[in-house]
Order: sequence, then C-alpha cells, then structure tokens
Amino acid sequence: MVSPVLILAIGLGTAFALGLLSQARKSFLFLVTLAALALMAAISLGWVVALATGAAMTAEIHTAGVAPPFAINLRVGLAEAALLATISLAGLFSALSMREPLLRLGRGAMAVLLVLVMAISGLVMTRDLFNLFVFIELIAIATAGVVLLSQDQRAICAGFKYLVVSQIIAILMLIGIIFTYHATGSLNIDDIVATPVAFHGAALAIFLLLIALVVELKPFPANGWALDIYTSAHPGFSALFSAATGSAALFAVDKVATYAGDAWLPLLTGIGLLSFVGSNIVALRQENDRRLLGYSSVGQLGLVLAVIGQRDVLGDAYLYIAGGLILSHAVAKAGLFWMSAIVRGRTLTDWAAIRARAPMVLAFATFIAMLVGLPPFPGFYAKWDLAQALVAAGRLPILSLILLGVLIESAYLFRWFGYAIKREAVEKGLLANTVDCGITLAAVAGGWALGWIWGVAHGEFNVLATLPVLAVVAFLLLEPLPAKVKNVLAIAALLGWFAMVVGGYDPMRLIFAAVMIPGGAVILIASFTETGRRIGFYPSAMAMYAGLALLLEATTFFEFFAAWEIMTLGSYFLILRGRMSEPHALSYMLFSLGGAFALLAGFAIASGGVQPFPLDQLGTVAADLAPYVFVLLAVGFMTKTAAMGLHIWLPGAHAEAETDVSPMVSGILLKAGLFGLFLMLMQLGRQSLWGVDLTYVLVWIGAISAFLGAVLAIFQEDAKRLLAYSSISQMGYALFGIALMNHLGWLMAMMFVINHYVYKSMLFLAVGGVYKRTHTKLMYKMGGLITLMPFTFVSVLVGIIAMSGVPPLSGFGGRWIFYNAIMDAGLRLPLILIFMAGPIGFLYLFRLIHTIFLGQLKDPHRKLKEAPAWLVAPQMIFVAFLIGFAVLPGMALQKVDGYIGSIFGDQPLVWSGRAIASEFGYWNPVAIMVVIIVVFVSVFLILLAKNHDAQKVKQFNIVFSAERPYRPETTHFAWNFFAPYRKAMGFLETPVVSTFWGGVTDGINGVGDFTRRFYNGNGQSYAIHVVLFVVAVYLIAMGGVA
Amino acid sequence: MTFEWIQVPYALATLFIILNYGMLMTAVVRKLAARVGGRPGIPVWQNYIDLVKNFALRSKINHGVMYYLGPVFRLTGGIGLILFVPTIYGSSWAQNFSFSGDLILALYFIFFGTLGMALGAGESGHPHSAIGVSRGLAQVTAAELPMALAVFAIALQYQTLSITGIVEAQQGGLFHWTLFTNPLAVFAAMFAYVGTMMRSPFDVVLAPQEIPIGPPTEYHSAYLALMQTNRVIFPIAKTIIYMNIFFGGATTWAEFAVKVFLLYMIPAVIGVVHPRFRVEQSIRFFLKWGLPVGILAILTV
Amino acid sequence: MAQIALATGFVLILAGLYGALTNRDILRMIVAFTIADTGVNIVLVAVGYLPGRTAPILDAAVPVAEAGQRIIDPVPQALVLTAIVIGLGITALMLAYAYRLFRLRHSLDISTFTELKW
Amino acid sequence: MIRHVVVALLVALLGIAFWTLTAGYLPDAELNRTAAYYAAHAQDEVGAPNIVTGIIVTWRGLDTLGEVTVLFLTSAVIALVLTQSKTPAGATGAGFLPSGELLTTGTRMIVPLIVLLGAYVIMNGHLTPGGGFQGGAILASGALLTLLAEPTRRFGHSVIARVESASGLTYVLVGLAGMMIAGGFLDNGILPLGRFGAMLSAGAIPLISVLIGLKVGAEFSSILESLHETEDA
Repeated sequence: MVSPVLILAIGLGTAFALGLLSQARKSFLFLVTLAALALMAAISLGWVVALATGAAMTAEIHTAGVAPPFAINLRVGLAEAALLATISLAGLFSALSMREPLLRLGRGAMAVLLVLVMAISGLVMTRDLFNLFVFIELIAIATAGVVLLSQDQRAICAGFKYLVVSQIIAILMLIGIIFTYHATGSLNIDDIVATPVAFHGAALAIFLLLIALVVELKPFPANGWALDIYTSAHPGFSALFSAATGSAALFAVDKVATYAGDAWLPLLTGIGLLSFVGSNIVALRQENDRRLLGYSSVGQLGLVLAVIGQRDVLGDAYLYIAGGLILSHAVAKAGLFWMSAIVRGRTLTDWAAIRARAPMVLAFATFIAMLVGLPPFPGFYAKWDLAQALVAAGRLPILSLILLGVLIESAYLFRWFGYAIKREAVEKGLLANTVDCGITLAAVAGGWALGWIWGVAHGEFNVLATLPVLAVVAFLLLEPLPAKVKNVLAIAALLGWFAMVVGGYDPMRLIFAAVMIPGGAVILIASFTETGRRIGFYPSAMAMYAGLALLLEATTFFEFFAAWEIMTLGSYFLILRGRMSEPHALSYMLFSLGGAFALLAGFAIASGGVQPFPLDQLGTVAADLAPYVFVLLAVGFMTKTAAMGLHIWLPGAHAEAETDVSPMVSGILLKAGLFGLFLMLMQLGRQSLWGVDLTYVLVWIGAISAFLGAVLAIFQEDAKRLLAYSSISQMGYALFGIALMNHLGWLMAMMFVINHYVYKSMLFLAVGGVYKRTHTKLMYKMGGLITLMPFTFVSVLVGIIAMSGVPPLSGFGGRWIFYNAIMDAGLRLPLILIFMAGPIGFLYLFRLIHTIFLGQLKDPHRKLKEAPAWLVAPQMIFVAFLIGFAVLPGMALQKVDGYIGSIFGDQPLVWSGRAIASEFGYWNPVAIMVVIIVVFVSVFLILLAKNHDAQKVKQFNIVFSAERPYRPETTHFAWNFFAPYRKAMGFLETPVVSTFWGGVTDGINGVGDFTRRFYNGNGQSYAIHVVLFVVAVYLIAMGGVA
Repeated sequence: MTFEWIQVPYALATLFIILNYGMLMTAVVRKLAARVGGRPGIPVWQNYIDLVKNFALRSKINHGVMYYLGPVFRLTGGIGLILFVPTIYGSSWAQNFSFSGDLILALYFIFFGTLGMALGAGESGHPHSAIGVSRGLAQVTAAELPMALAVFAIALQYQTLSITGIVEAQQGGLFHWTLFTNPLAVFAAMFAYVGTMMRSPFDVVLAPQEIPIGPPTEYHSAYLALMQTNRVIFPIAKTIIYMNIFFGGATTWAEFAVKVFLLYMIPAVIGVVHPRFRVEQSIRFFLKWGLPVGILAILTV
Repeated sequence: MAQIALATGFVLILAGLYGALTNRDILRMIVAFTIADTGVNIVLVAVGYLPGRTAPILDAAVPVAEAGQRIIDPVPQALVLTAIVIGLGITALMLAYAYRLFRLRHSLDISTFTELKW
Repeated sequence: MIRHVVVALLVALLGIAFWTLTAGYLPDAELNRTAAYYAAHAQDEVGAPNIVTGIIVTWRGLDTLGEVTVLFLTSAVIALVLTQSKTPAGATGAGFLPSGELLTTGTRMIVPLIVLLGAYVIMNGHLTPGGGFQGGAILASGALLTLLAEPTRRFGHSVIARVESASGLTYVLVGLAGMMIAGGFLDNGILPLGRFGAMLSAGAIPLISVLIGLKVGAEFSSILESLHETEDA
C-alpha cells in the first residue's frame, strides 16, 4: 500500500506541474488532470478495500518525522478511506463533466480543480485543527475559482456571495481555534480529546469552531449563498460541491464533535433537523432543477448532521448509518447534477426530455430511491438502523421529525420524477452525449454497488442477494428484448418461484402466495397484448412481485419492511406508467411512504432496538408499548388497503393505471395490507388505548370504508374509478372481518382475499378491454356493447354477480360467513353500515354492466371488435375459477379454516361432504348451484318452446316518448345514473378527506413559499443571515448551558 | 337434511299450490282495491286469462340474449326463493330444498331475479327500463336496510340463522311469535316489507312502466307470461319469509293462506290510502324512520 | 496587556463585520473584511503573548537551554503567518470578483446582484 | 436603516461573546507543552534557531504547503476571473502618461536592491526573523514597483508561471523525499542538519525557504500582473 499522503502530493504536484506543460496542448493537459484524479481515486479505493478486508490497519501518517501532537498528522481509517474514494471519484467524474470549460480555460482551471479535490481530501485526513482551517480556506478559494467555470454570468455573483460568507466563517473559526489552543495547549484533535480543559472560555471557543464548521454545511436558513452556487455553477462542480465538499465538511464537524464532547450533540441535532425539514419544505415550491438539488443537498447534509448529533446513542452502528446516508447522498446528488448537464432546460418539467433514453430514466429512479432511502440502497439500511437506535434510546420525536423530512423530500423528488416520465418533452430538450451519460451511469453503478456493500455489511438481510430482487435486476438487463419474450420469462419466473416456495407455507400464507404469485402470472397473460419492448414495465412489475414474494418469505421485521418498500417502489413505477397518472402516482407514493414510516416506527418500538427481531415474536412486545405498536402498524397497513381517510390515492392510482396494471395493483397489491394486518393481529391480538379497544376502531374504519367506498362508487362516471372505489369498499369488508377477531371473521377476510382478487382483476381487465376498443373510460359514452364484446360481457356479468354476493356464485359464500361471523362478535352498530353497503354495492355494479353493455349502442362503436384474445383469456380463467370456487369453496378454504382454528382454538365450521354448517346456519353450495341451474334451465326451456321463433329486431325498434328514437345518445340512460340517490345521499360525497389532505399539502407548500422569500438574493443579507444564525444558536446554546 | 328424489315432486306440489294461491290472491287484492275506489274491478280469474293469452301470443320479438334471458332470471329468482324456504313448518313434504342454505341464502337470492330482470330490460335499449331500474335499486338499498337489521336482531335473539329453527322457536302460542317477543325488529322489518312490495307510496319504481310504452310492452308474449308468473309467486315467496321469521310460520296450508293474505294486505291497504313518494323521498323516509327502528332492534336484543 | 491586545483585536473584528454588513458598496465591504482580518490576526498574536518574554529566536540572547523560560509561544506566530497569507489570498480574490461584477453591471452595489433568489 | 440597527444589534451580541473570551482570558505563565516541546527541540530536530520558521517549514509544514497553495490558487483563480474580462489588447495602458525619467531610473536602481534584500530574508529565514514568505513578498514588491513605474510594461507570463510551477513541484517533491529517506512527508531531515546557526544548516529548511520565496514572489507578481492588466483604458 502506498501512503495516502500521496493523494495530496499527487493532486498538488500535478496542479503545479501543469504550469510547466505547454498551455496549447489542452487535451494533453486534461488527460494529465484526469490521470492524476484517477490515481488519487485508485489509491483511496485501494485503501478502502484493504481496510474493509482487514488487510491493512488504520494508517497514521506523521509529517515532518515527528509524532503528533507536535507535528501535523493525518489519519486514514475506513471512514476516511471511503470518503476519500468518494471525493476523488467525484472529482474525476466531475472533471469529465466539466471537460468543456476546463478545456476552454486551460491549465489554470484544471489546477484549481485538482487543488480543490486535494484540499477536500486533506480536510478528511487531517487531525490538526489549524490544518483543518487551511484546507477549508483552500476549498473556499478553489470553489470561488471553479464556480467561474460556469457559462452562467450569475455564477459570478454567487461566487462573491460565497466569498463573503467564507470570510465570516474564517473569522469565527480562527478565533475558535486559537482559544482552543490556548485552553488545551494543543492543536491536535486526538490530543485535545485526551487533555482536560481548564480555561472556562473553552466552551465558547469550541462553540465558535463548531458553528463555523456548521455554517460551512450551509444550514437552513443561513444558506442563500450556497443555493446560488448550486443554481448557477457548472453542474459538474455542483456535484463536487454537494457530494465531496459537503461530505468532507460533515466529517470535519464529526471530528470536532468528538473532542467537543457529548454536551454539544443536542445542538447539532437541532440544527440538523431544522435544516433537514426546513430546506425540504422550502424546496417544495422550487421549479429550477439545480436549485432544487441544492435545497435537497442542504437537507441531506442536515440529516447527517442530526445523525452526528445522535452519535451518543448510535454506538457501533454510527459509522454504518452516517456512512450510508452520506454515501447515498453523495452518489445520488452527484449523479443528478451530472445528469442535469444533459438536460437543456432548467425547469423541472424540462426533465421530460430524459424519457427518450431508458438508461437515464433508470438512473433518475436510482438516484431518487437513494435519496429517499429506499431499498436496496444504503440509505435504506441506514434509515432502518437509525430508527431502531433512536427508538431504543427513547428519542421518538427526533425520529418523527426525520421521517417527516424524508416524506417532504420524497414529495418533491417523486413529483419531479413524475414530471420526467409524464410531462410533454420539448423538442431537442436533451443535450445527450456519451460522456455525461457515461458518468451518470457510473454513479448508478456506484449506487447499486454501495447497496450491495451495505446489504452485506448489514448482516441480517441483503436485499440484493435475494432471488426475487436478482430477478428484477435481470429484467433490467433484459430490457432490450421484445415485450412478449419478457412476458414469457416473467410468467415463468413467477410460477417457478411459487413452485419453489409453495411447500413451506402455512395455509394462510399459501392463499396469499397463490393470489400474489401465480395470480400475478394469470394477469400477466393479458400483457401479451402489448407489442414492442415496453421499456420499464417488466422491471417495475417484477419489483412489485419481488416485494410481495419477499413479504411472504419475511421472518424478521427488517425483512418484512424491506420487502414492503420494494413492493411500494415497484408498484409506484407501475402506476406511473398510466397515461394520466402523474398526480395519482405521486399521492400513492406519498401515502405509501407515510404508511411505511408508520411501520418503521412501529417495528422499532416493538423491537426496542433488538436486531434481528423475528416477526413471530411481535406478540412479546411489552404490554405498555403494544397499543402504540398496534396503532402505528395498523395505520401503515391500512394505508395500503386504502381505508377511509387514507384512501384518496387509490381511485386515481388504480383508475389511471394501464389496462394490465390496474388488476395487479388492485387485485394483488391491496392484499399486502391485509396480509400485514393478519400478521399483526395474530401476534398482538386485541389492544386497548385509553380504554378503547383498538380492534373496535378497526371494525369501525372497516365499516365506514365499506359503506363510503360503495357510496362514492355509485356516483362515478368513469368505469375504472368506479371499480377503484369499489376496491375501497371491498377492502373495508375485509378489514372489518379481520378486526372482528374471531374465527369466522378471519375466514371471511380470507375469502375476500381470494374473491376480490378474482373478480376485481377480471373486471379491470374487462373494462380495460373495453377501453382499448372505445378509447374512453366514461361509461355514458358507451352502451350496447353486449353483442360486440360478448366474452367481456360474460366476465363482467359473472364478476358482478360474484361481487354482489348473489347466489350461486362465490361472493355469497363470503356473505354467509360474514353473517355467521357477526353473530359471534357482539358488535352491533358498525354492522348498520356494512348492511347498507351491500345493496349499495349492487347499485354501482348494475350501473357498470348496464351503461357499458346494455342500452343503446353508439354510432362510433358499431364496428368494434371483441377485446384482444390475450385480455379475454385470463378473464375466462377467472370465470371458470369463480364458478368452480362457488361450488367447491372447500378446496381453498377448508385448510385455512383449520389453520385459523389452530389460532383461535375453535372450529365453528363443520365441513361434511360438500356442505358446510356453522353453529347458526348451514350452506350447501352444490345444492344451491344445482337447484338454480335446474330451475333456470326449466324455465328457459319453457320460454324457448314458446319463443324460439322470436323475431330479432333492430336497435331502435322501440317506442319512446311516443316516437321511435334515432339517436343513441339521447336514448341511452346512463349519465348521473342514480340521480335520486344523489339527491338523497349526495352529502356523503362531500370530499372531506380530500379537502383535509389538500389543506395539509397546501399548508406545507404555503409555508415553503413564504419561507423562501427569505432568500432575497442579496449577498449582504445572506451574510447577515449567517451572523444572525450564529448569534441565535449562540443564545440558544448558552441558554442551554445556563 | 339431505337430498332425496322424492323431494322433487314434493317441491313441485308446493310450487303448484303457491302459484294458484298467488294467482287468486293478487286478483282478490286488486279487486278489493278497486272496490275501495268505487270501481267493479277484475274478475278473480283474470290472472289465468292473462297468462294463457300471453303464452298464446304469436307476435314476438327479441332484442338480444340478455333480453331473452331476463324473464328467465326473473322467474328463476321467484321459484328458487320458494324452493330455498320451507313453506309449512312440520310438514314432511313442504320443506322444499331448504337444506341448501339458511336465511342468508334466501335474503341474498332475492336479488337474483331483480338483477336478471334489470339486465334483460336494459338490453331492450329502452330508457324507461333503465330509469325504472335506477329508481328501484336506489330505493331498495334504503328499504332493505331495516330488514337486514331486523333479521340480524332475530338471528341474535334465536341464536340461529336457520329458518326452520326460527319458526320452531316461535311455536307454542301467539305470544311466542317474534311479533311479540321482539316487536321492534318486526316493526323495522315491516318498513322493508311495505317498501319492497311495489305498492304505493313506494311504487314510483313502476312509474315508467305505467306510461304505456315501458318494459311491460317491450316484454310481451311468453316473456310477459313468465314475468306475470313471477309477479304472483314472488310476493308470496317474500311474504313466506316474513311469515316464517316474524309471525310464527305456518303449520298448515290454511294457516299459511290466512297469514299470507293478511300480511299481503298490509302494503295493499297502505297503498290505497297513500300517494306516491319520489325516490329520494322514500330513501329519506327509510333512513329517517326505518333505520332508527332497526338500530333500536339490534341494540335491544 | 494581553487583554488590551485582545480587546483591540475584537473591536476591529466587530467594526469590520459591522462595516461589511452595512455597506452596500462591494469595495467597502472588502475593506471592512480586511479590517476584521487584521483584528483576527491581532487576536491570534495576542494569545501567544507571555508577559516578560522575548521573541522565539535562539540566538546569543536566548541560549537553547533557557529557551523554555525565555521565549513567548511561537505557535500563534506561525499560525498568524498562515492566516495573513490566507486573508490576503481571499482579499485579492474578492477584489478580482469585484472587478468582474463591476464589468457586468457597472455598479458596485451588492443589492443589485440579486438575480438568483428564492 | 433597519438593516443598520439589526446589524448593530447582532454585532453587539457577538461582542458579548467576544467579551466573555477577553474577560476570562489569562495569559499563560509558562509555555504550554506544545510550545515547550518546540523550544526544547528546535536544535536537535530542525536545527533552526528561528523557532517560528522551524514550525512553519517543518513541524507545520503541511500548513505551509497549503498556504503556498492558497497563493497559487489565488493567482490561478484571479487569472481565470480576469481573463474573461480583459481589456482588448490594443487598448492596453493607452490611458497612462509615460512615467518620467527620474522614476524609471530610480526604479531600475532600487529593484535590484529589493531583490537582493528579498534573497537575504529568504536565505536567513531559519536564523533571523524572515523566511520564504516574507522574502517572497519583498521580491514581489519589486515587481510592483516596476509595474507602477512603467504601466505599459508586461512581464513574461510564462516565465512567472514556470517559476511558480517549478518551485511548487519541487516543494512537493522535497516533501515526498522526506517520506522516502527521512521520517515523513516534509521532514527537513533529508539534508544534514549541519551546524546550528550556520547559513547552510537546518536540513532542507533553507531549500524550502528558497522554494517558498520563489513561489510566493512569483505568485504575488502574477496576481499583481493580472490585476494590473485589468486597468481600463
């Protein structure tokens, strides 16, 4: 191993040496610069590997041949090495990104860049306070220099503002350093730690030093100067500024915090949280991409600062957590800045141009997932461990603030991603070139590699090493194949996985697995209709399925949570594919993340920081905590099942999704929430909070969802929205059943799991097929399609009979179990809502079939054909299944019934032959079916005998209002179909919940918009902000000390 | 209870009795209503004449498959409902196929015919049929609610969902009837009974048919015959359920005849003295009056 | 003695900061910062001062053996040299920027350079 | 006006913090251990009678390297800042009156002396007050005088740049040599310490001083030159 000091020597030496080379041969100079940076990167990477594998010990480098504290010394441990590698790689790629201005301005600019990278590296390595100052000043001056590389004239103003603030920082820092020296007689950080401090001004000295370093982190709100740099500098430099300078400055704070002592940590936490939450709120209203990234950088640095402030409780995990967050931030932010070089326009919507290049979309998605902390990236592992540690230390408020900040951050990041995927792309919006794309992809590769490393280091569970996630990666690589080939592979993958795992599951998991995995395969049959390559669909879909597969496999909290997040991410990308789904996908993502954070907190409280915590030990949580765990987990799961109040994402998300996506996210994805609820209630059982039985609350929520979901469904004009609201209602039933906490309630919920999957998938596919032909989802624009699309009609008919619970189809079984369940429950009032929801469900279902398939055929539709065979095929499978399941419900339910019996210790149902009896009643599905068929056939034969020769008449062979109609539009009664109902019950349609959530988001946005006026652009004001910030923190800190 | 072949002729016999009883009784009720209005009314065998005439009609048209099947669904619903409910308590042969399912089956099977009919009428393309369906469905959601609550209340009361079980529990005298043991539930259920018998004030659903161009004219010949058949047996089937669970059931055909007639008269009487509600008015009515009674019923069990 | 030097240094710093934060003219701001820098340097040197001692140069007056008792702290002196150079570097840089800004807008009023905001 | 009041208030609050520092300040009675170590080992470790130079060049050599780099950066950045807004070539210096004979001659006489003094200060940095920075600054003052006396005069940019680069590179190499053959990066022990107090003693300190002197002189000159060239016509 070569000495790490060579990193400094190479940087500096090359910078000096450039002056000796010919100014004219710019390409050569540039190559030399790149080579130097590459060499620096190679050395630091070598150290990373050596330190991580234990091949080398932490390097202590003495200068001047004298041991510290008398001479400056440097240190390279694993953390330093990792940062050095990040810095030098960022430097290398940024140099590539800045190739044009570097070549234009020549060796001076290259030298400045080299010195900048060298200085940032020095800042990481040095253990001497004053040396730290020197490196910071070098960074400041080099920054002022590199900012000038931007073609943007505003960069000059930005550079000047930056210098003004640097002056203030320098003044504070020097005073801090000299008085620290006076107090301790040493400038060496490790030496200071070891020395007892006598001088009572030392606290103030430490404060000045710390605050100077903190200001260097651009804390909100004293950071207008930094934002201007992000906005106007060359993106290559901004990448460096955010990724390298920011990380190194954080590391400097960490070093100083070590000797300053734990008393200062709360202050750092406070500043960090303020910065994180504040700048994210301000960022909400930002439309300039680079400035947005600036806000996000400030926020991320604040987050890590808060983590530094929590180091006292993080213990051994500190490096893992802080490192995970810093590296995620560095890679993602650098990647995004580099990417911004290929986008011509500067508003967020201009990023729609990247859509033309699939790898860039992948890159964008990767970076955003990294920033938000989604699996499989390091931030995810860090977030998990952080939550565990914070909760274990009883610092729940801090965790809540952090999660709030992440949520707000994800709001604007995912909104931005939505713009990129959905907005109109301007002509020539892309300045695509190989180099910029290349370095962006390098960052992507880095991100995935880090994800792998963090997964390995986590020890418990490496997301990327699981077969389902590997399959997702494989599908990413298979993207160039045609869609049909990928579809075959996807179906094979799902079935293969199911065959592999099916043996080990208990009956309940088996039902869920069957619905999620082979169930997904059946829906995928419909995807054969798609031609071309269908870029993006398969990785997203497989990510969702991977999440679901892992969810069923999960044995610990962490595995469960990881699976949950993967599923969420995959489904978000799927939903976003819909034509008009941009806002809905966003709200889906935000609600899902919010729900996931509730899960995170709930799991953390439950485990009390013990890791790994087995999922089946959830029941052992302390009795006083259990209700809170219950609430948090329930909220998390109910977000997924779209219980009333948390449902507003669902209608849009499901309705606007693609034809084959809607059944996936509706028929399959919603079951994940039910699965979670089952797991939770199985372990926690009934819990009371403030004297209220929480399962009663769930029962009420279920009943209200079932009722209001149905009411809202009948007022929809859009067929898919109608089905979406119907899902809310159906999930309400299932939630109701689970929350009854008795055997039959659970059995009913399981029945809903199966039934809802089948008929909702079927109906979505059917409506999707109609949409494919008619190009509209508005039901009143259709009508009379029965003869043109008979198969689709049959599937809708069977679907609505099944869903409404009319015998003889399988929905009736659910109702029958439901009645038996409530006989046991001892609950009365919520039932009223459920009773009412039943017939209301009938209303919207009738509307669905009537307005689409019956009534008057419209002129533009006269030549329509049946839906594509690939869409009809899975529907027919579902029809067959529904009929089979109606006759033989035992084939799926009997085992589950036994399993649930083993949980509750009772066996209320008696399965004798094909008949089922309970304590209260009985049900013989075969007999029902036979009686109905026999009667039906008999009556039909009578009619046929008389009317077999009935004359087929034409469409308008009716008389209406004393004339024969000729326009289908005026004759088809479809729009506002249940007008009387609206008159009577329309008040239930008041969008209370949407108004509430709208108010919340508007409020936060308003705060952001108001706050950002603070950044008035005046460099002097920014300087005043900095001083104000320092003084305010001083007063608070001293108040805290006093 | 299990299936034996002898149950088939037994069930057919029950069906035959009910059909004829229904034919006559509905005619009688119409005649009574006419007399109240000072008109002579129809002869009591009028239903038979109509039936025969309709079956014999030779002019018949067809709007499509669902149109064709609509009456089949409708009548299947009526017949099935009778077959799933035991008619006479204690009779060895009038139990029909009630082993197939309990009260819940009966309650949900009511919708079978409604659904089929609605679909058939829908395919005719006539807007009035759609309007009628829309109104009917809207009204029934509110009207059925007290019934559902009442059923739940008495299921709790008797701790069974089996119709036979409920009837059994009411044996042993007038005051064992649900009517007296749980008057609230019965009161609530009667809201639903009156509300779903297609009589005034809750018969606005039929209004589009009254203009002489509605679904009944679209449905003609044997279609109409099937519907008419259903029209006489379906109210009886429904009344049987009410009789069984609220009014002690019937142990003989005579008791059956009397109870059904009296029950059937309730909506008829209410109907002749009340004007029509609009749909939203009837919805509000059921929510305002029927629902609270139903809630009281389940809360006081 | 040391306190006086310290106080002088601090007063210069405060005066410099006040000037830098109130003057809109960029050149005046730069001058104000140099004043503040000077103050910092004075503070640095003052901290190294020990009463009654001499400069840290080992010559005839200060034999090596007695050095520990005779000289003042050399470290702040070394530091201040670095600080001065750095201050000079930044000042020069700011002047260059000021020149560029003036060329941009023909104004040296900092409140006119506010295109970047919010 | 509000701005003034707010700033005054802020500065006053900051003043309170500084006052705490001043009021609580007690000068040390003895050298602290770092300083004591330097005093005790100036002779045997660095061999420089001027302890400050010893600290600057050796013990805190990395700072000094950084410091040199600061100047290097400044000159490079200023060149960058100003190249983008140089006055057009033809207009250079056209607005100046020619300097008088007296001034020109005086300058020619004094500049060599200045250079000599600079060289002296540099070379004796380890013995007496002075050193590379101070000497370098003196050298640059010579350049300044030249520029002031003859506004139209141009230095050879490439010469300055080469001196600057070569001395910087050598400095780094000397530092690396310390790592190779002595105790560590920037160890002055790569050359023999020699006789304490002699001109050629203290190991590499004189060499480094020369390099610093050259570099600082070149950098200052370069900065001055760049600033000078911005003069508007």
